[in-house]
Amino acid sequence: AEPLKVAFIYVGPVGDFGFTFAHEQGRKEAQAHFGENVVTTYVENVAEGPDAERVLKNLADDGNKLIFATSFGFMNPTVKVAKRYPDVMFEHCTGYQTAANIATYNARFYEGRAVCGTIAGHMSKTGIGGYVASFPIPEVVMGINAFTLAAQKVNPAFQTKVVWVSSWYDPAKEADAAKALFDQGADILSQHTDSPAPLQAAEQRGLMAFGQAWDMSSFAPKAHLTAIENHWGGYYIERIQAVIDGTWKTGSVWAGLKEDMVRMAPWNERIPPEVVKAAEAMRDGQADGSVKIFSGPIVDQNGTEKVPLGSALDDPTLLALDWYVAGVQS
Amino acid sequence: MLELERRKVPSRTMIWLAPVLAVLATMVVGGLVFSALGYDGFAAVRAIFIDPLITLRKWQDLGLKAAPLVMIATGLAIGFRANVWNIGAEGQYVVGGLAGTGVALATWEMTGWWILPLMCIAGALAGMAWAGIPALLRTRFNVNEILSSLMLTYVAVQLLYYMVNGPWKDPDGFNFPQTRIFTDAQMLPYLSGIGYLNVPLALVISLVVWFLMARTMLGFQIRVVGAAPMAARYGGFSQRRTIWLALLAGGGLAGLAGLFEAAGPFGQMVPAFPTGYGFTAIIVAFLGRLHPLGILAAGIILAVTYVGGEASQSSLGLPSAATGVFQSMMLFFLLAADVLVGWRLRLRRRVTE
Amino acid sequence: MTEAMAVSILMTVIGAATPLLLAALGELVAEKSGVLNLGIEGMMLVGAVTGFAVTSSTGMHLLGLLAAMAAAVGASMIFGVLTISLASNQVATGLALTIFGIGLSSMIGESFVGLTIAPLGPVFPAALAEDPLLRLVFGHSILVYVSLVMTAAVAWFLTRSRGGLILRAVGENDHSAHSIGYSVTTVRYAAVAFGGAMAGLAGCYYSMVQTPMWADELTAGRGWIALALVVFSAWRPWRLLAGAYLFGAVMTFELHAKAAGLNIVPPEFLAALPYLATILVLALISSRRSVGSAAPACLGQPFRPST
Amino acid sequence: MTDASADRLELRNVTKAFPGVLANDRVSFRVRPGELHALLGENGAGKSTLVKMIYGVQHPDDGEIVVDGTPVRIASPRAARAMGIGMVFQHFSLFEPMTVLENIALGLDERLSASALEGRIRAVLARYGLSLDPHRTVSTLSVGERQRIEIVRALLLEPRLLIMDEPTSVLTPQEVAQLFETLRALAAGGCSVLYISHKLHEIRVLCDAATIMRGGKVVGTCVPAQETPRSMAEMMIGGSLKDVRKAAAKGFGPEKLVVDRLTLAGGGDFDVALRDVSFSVRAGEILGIAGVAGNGQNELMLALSGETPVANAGAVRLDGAPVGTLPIARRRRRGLAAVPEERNGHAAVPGFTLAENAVLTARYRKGMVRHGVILGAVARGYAEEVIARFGVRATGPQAMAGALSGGNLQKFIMGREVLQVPEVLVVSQPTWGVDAGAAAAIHQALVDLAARGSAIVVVSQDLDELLAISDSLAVINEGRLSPKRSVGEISRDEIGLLMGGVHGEHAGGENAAEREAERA
Ligand SMILES: Nc1ncnc2c1ncn2[C@@H]1O[C@H](COP(=O)(O)OP(=O)(O)OP(=O)(O)O)[C@@H](O)[C@H]1O
Ligand SMILES: Nc1ncnc2c1ncn2[C@@H]1O[C@H](COP(=O)(O)OP(=O)(O)OP(=O)(O)O)[C@@H](O)[C@H]1O
Ligand SMILES: [Mg+2]
Ligand SMILES: [Mg+2]
Repeated sequence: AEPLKVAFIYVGPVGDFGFTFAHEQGRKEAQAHFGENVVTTYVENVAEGPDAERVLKNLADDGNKLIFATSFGFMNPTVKVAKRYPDVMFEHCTGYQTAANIATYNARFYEGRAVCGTIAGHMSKTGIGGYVASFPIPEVVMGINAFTLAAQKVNPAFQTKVVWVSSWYDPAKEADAAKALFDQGADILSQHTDSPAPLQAAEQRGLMAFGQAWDMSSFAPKAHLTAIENHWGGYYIERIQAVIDGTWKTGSVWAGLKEDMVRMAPWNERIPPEVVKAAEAMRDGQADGSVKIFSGPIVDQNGTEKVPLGSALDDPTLLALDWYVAGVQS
Repeated sequence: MLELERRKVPSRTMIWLAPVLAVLATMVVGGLVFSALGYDGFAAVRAIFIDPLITLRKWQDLGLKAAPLVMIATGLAIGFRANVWNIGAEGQYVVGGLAGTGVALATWEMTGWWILPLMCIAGALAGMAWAGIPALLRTRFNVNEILSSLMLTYVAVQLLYYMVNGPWKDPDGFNFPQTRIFTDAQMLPYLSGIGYLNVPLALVISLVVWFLMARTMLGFQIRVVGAAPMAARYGGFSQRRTIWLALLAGGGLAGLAGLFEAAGPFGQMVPAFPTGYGFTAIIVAFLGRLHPLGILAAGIILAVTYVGGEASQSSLGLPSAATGVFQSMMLFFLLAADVLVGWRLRLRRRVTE
Repeated sequence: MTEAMAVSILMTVIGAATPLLLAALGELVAEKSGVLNLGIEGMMLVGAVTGFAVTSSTGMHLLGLLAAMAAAVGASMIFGVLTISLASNQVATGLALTIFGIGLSSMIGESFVGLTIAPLGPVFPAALAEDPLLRLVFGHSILVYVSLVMTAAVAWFLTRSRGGLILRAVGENDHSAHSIGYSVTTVRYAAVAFGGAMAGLAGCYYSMVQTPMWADELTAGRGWIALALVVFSAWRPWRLLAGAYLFGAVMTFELHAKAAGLNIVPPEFLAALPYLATILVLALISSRRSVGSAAPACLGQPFRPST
Repeated sequence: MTDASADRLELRNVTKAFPGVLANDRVSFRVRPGELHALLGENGAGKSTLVKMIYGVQHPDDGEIVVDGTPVRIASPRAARAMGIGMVFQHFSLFEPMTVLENIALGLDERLSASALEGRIRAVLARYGLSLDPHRTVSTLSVGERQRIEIVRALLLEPRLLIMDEPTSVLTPQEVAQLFETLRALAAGGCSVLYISHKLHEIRVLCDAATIMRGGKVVGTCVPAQETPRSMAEMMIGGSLKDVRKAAAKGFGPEKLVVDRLTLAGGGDFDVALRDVSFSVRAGEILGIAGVAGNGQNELMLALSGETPVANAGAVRLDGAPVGTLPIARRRRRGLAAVPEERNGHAAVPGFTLAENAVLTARYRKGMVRHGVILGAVARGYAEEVIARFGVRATGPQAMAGALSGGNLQKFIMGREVLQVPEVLVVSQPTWGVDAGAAAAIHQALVDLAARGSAIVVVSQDLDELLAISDSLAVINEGRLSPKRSVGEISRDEIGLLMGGVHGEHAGGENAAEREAERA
């Protein structure tokens, strides 16, 4: 039989070693899994907007039966194109609009952030964590909050200082932002931007940091404590198989540690065993559902109680999060 | 030895032939270079330069991509003709789109034929206002417009981020930084088989600007100021006014192009709105040798390379950077071939040695 | 604020300023000879990727720096042949060079993504730089010292040396320089090549010192700021130094203000601040003294001698 | 090595072609040591091209250059200087923002310290009785001073052959006299001088021998002292020269242009503005304004034409109406036309066709624009008319202005203004660098225009020109205009003194004092 054609469109270059890179690893994993039965292709550096719409349309025209659109900004183009190609299946990453032939998928990165927060709470001497952030979208806000909440469980006085660099990718600025955070007392760094530059800054200062989207330890062997890895390969294999089997259905997947869509990179040797234990407890607790990081009581920056004791934030609220927990300085 | 020799009068043939030579040279040299790099170079050339043109269903894509480029480049060329170097069209494009969005959000849930025209006016005026800052700085404070217009581009982008993250964030959008989707009354009409209305409009604008530049006092004034500023003053044309005119024309068209994109293909305002059209349009303007009709052709050529470049990624595994390399190579060759307009190659023997 | 913290902030400022200074010094010399090269960003990227690739392959930083300069000079020569020998429009050619540099560096760098090298560290032994204040003097990479020495060298060259006199003459009145026997073409090629070499070094600052890695568009638009600095400095090397450090300070201030939680203004405004500041300073400088007289008279003009 | 009896310079069949022009066609002649040798010829005859080859700026296609009896190849100006050849260019080769010292250093191949160089400069200045401040910036210097830089630059080389390409077109009679003394002193010391000028009476008093060129060829030689300017001019053009025909003086009409206490604050480095300039011109009158370049002529031209309107409307009146504040286009519509001295890039756009250049100034009076649209046919028609009536040598109205020779372009520009029959015409340097034939045609056109009742102001540094065509004369110096005098009443000497800043009752500022000191 004709091999099934599957396409991916990426917002960045496959060489960003961050978000797009992780998707590309997923694609390669799927390709290796299916071998000759499936042909996967990708288009990188696609601008969100009309360019994405055109690329999606052309990929559909070229006979691709399943198309993964891997950036939030591809949402509206995907919706438009999907209307015109009812027999092509679309998978949109990080969005919220579905249709008969559009499914959405996303990872609970915040679960990983909570693991990082646990480590930070233990390891930080100053009790100040730095956070190099891109844009205040719910995804990023969620991560900052999860990180802070987890750290505060260890060290209630823990503070997170955030620098917005207004870019997903500007290595020099990310590095300088990291240095500014260190200068203001942070000794451990988390980032929600795509380059390894903040890690390198931490390495040069002899401080600590967490990697983003992929194991970045090669850039900072000492500073890199762990990283939140985005592991898309399993999902891609599953969905491609569903198309082959004719069982593909729309839906919304928001998977995390449990489904192995989020993984923690190997622990750095410098993390003491008891901290590793705490981190693993946080990781495994979230995976089996016994730990929910967004459970009350949660107080926001202004002192207002947002989540009372005994309840937790539900997914719809999380996905539209726009406030910070107490202890975040943004 | 081979020498360049100035022609008494610029060659009319070469004016048309040089771009053709440049494109051909790009195909040949590009093919060779990419083959040497281990890609299938000539298949790449075919995919990038030829396939989009001979694939009927891709014509609409070309129009979509070419229309904003042509509009912006046409406006910029007016300025370049007057020696006014507005390289901040990207910023003017962004604020044009923003102003139109502002009108769209203010007229939310209203209907009426007047909404879209109002958005267009707002877009053009905003682009003009943004370009008016370099004009003011240049005429009042003697600030180089290359730098001021460029710096303002970064400012415009931050303004966009601020608006979509703050006041204009879609209340039903899960806090994602984007505005509401425009209603039908706020959208550019879609002509089936052609594309959004901006495609035919870009064509009309080219023709109008061509007429203005070639046949009217307005165009004459701009050309004189660019060619000989002293003669312009002597002819009774104010340089100051021309600088304003040139920047406003460029800004207005870029702003309008921005609005057309917002109210057309985008249908809303998003952080990814700045797509680099404002910078690519500079290349288009030069490739079209600052002539509105040439720009029309150049806009299509650039659109071809974009569309072809995307296709070659999935078909040949060429990296997206290849498109930029091909485009710049084409411009290099054009600039080199341009010499032949004013100069001729001739074999010259040295008698006294 | 502790002494250590102040020093650390100053180090960040120096780090932000150095590549700008390097690139802008090269552009200043090119402009003094009458050539406006808008391709700084492209040359920086070519330099950055070459420096990283060579260092990564050979492990020798010095070789990386030299290769980066050579590669950026090569890129600048494309510009040189077009604008100097073929008298093409300098604005268009410079922009094309930037686009070319972005594309080319991305292609060269493809196989180096994800790798890292040992950063090009301080030249002086760490023992010398233990004390914070001494660190401010002895704690930098070679490129910082190069940028300072080059500022002095360029200042000396332009005002005191015969070569500088000729260079300025060529930028001021190419036809006269030609008719009294100087080769405008040679001088301009040399100036453009110098601009390329300096841009190459500036690019290395990013790929080998600041963030020892390669990633697409690593310089993220810094070349344009270097260009603005040249005008800002009114073509004077020491003023350029001041401008670069001022600019580095503004950029660092932005980040510190955010890290300190200074959120009275939206972050987007702070991000736009360096650009607004540039415009403001340009306006002040340009209007006070007529930049018209400071700018080399032939800047941007093509020249063709008649033989 | 050098043969004492040999010619200092000999050219043998030197040939140089440019596309479409044979600029030098087998040119041969000799210059003896210590000889003041003139090179004469119409515009475009090939004089500049020839001397540029001798100085190594350009290279001959064929033929031989022999210096001191040895055939040489002069690869570059540096090589020429090494052979003792110095040159002062037709167009200054100076660098405005640099000092005199730096400018001179650039022209020397030796490396000297600044102080050593300054010493040498002062020595040369003293030896030839010239004055120049080595530390001034060129942009602050007058034209005469600028030229002195070039001369000093050449003299410092102790040249054995000095080439001067049209050096006197911008000097006062007194400065010319001083230059001649310098040149004679040089010649007495054995230096040969190759001297190019269109001012034939100067050649007569200065030069020992002359070579005459036409169309790139040598067409004759003569001993200038034995010729008249007219006879030399006729040899140059190869025909007989027409005199300017002036109609018998009839009375003038009413006052057309009145300038009333026009004062302009000085801007820029060289602080010569206009101070209380007043004069009037009547219908049919030609007023000549003499003066050394840089004494306010440019400002006066701009203020009269309206290129830079003045604050006081009444300072310039046209037919009684105040027009001082009106911009140039409005003044032109009222019948005031002007021609600036620089033709390329000021009076005309080199890259435009002649028809487009007609639109530049004639669009309203000749109805070339309707509703903002240019009527191409009308513009071409007018350009054709100008070409025909003024004998402009051009391929037609679609020819590029830049492709015309300087003289022909000047004729086109004058024709463009004259055929609009302006009420008042203000022209600056109408025949600068234009050869005798074209100059005569332009002079005739001005005289004829006046005869038809227009008032004309001619600003010129060429006294002969002013004396030939003007009815009355005034002299401008440091922004002040002397009272207007009838041409018959004023002597050359008087004019020369006024140009030098001696007003009788007032001794002028620093510059004038300086100039007087030099004369003493
Ligand atoms: N650089 C050039 N390239 C091509 N043609 C030229 C160039 N310079 C001059 N010409 C041509 O040579 C002819 C004479 O030009 P030029 O300006 O030297 O005139 P000229 O006879 O010396 O007159 P004038 O002394 O009045 O300026 C013109 O036909 C012009 O087209
Ligand atoms: N670089 C050039 N390219 C083409 N033609 C040239 C060039 N230089 C001079 N010519 C042409 O060669 C001829 C001789 O010019 P040249 O300048 O030597 O004349 P000239 O006798 O010095 O005239 P003038 O009295 O105007 O100074 C002219 O026709 C001129 O147009
Ligand atoms: Mg001439
Ligand atoms: Mg000449």
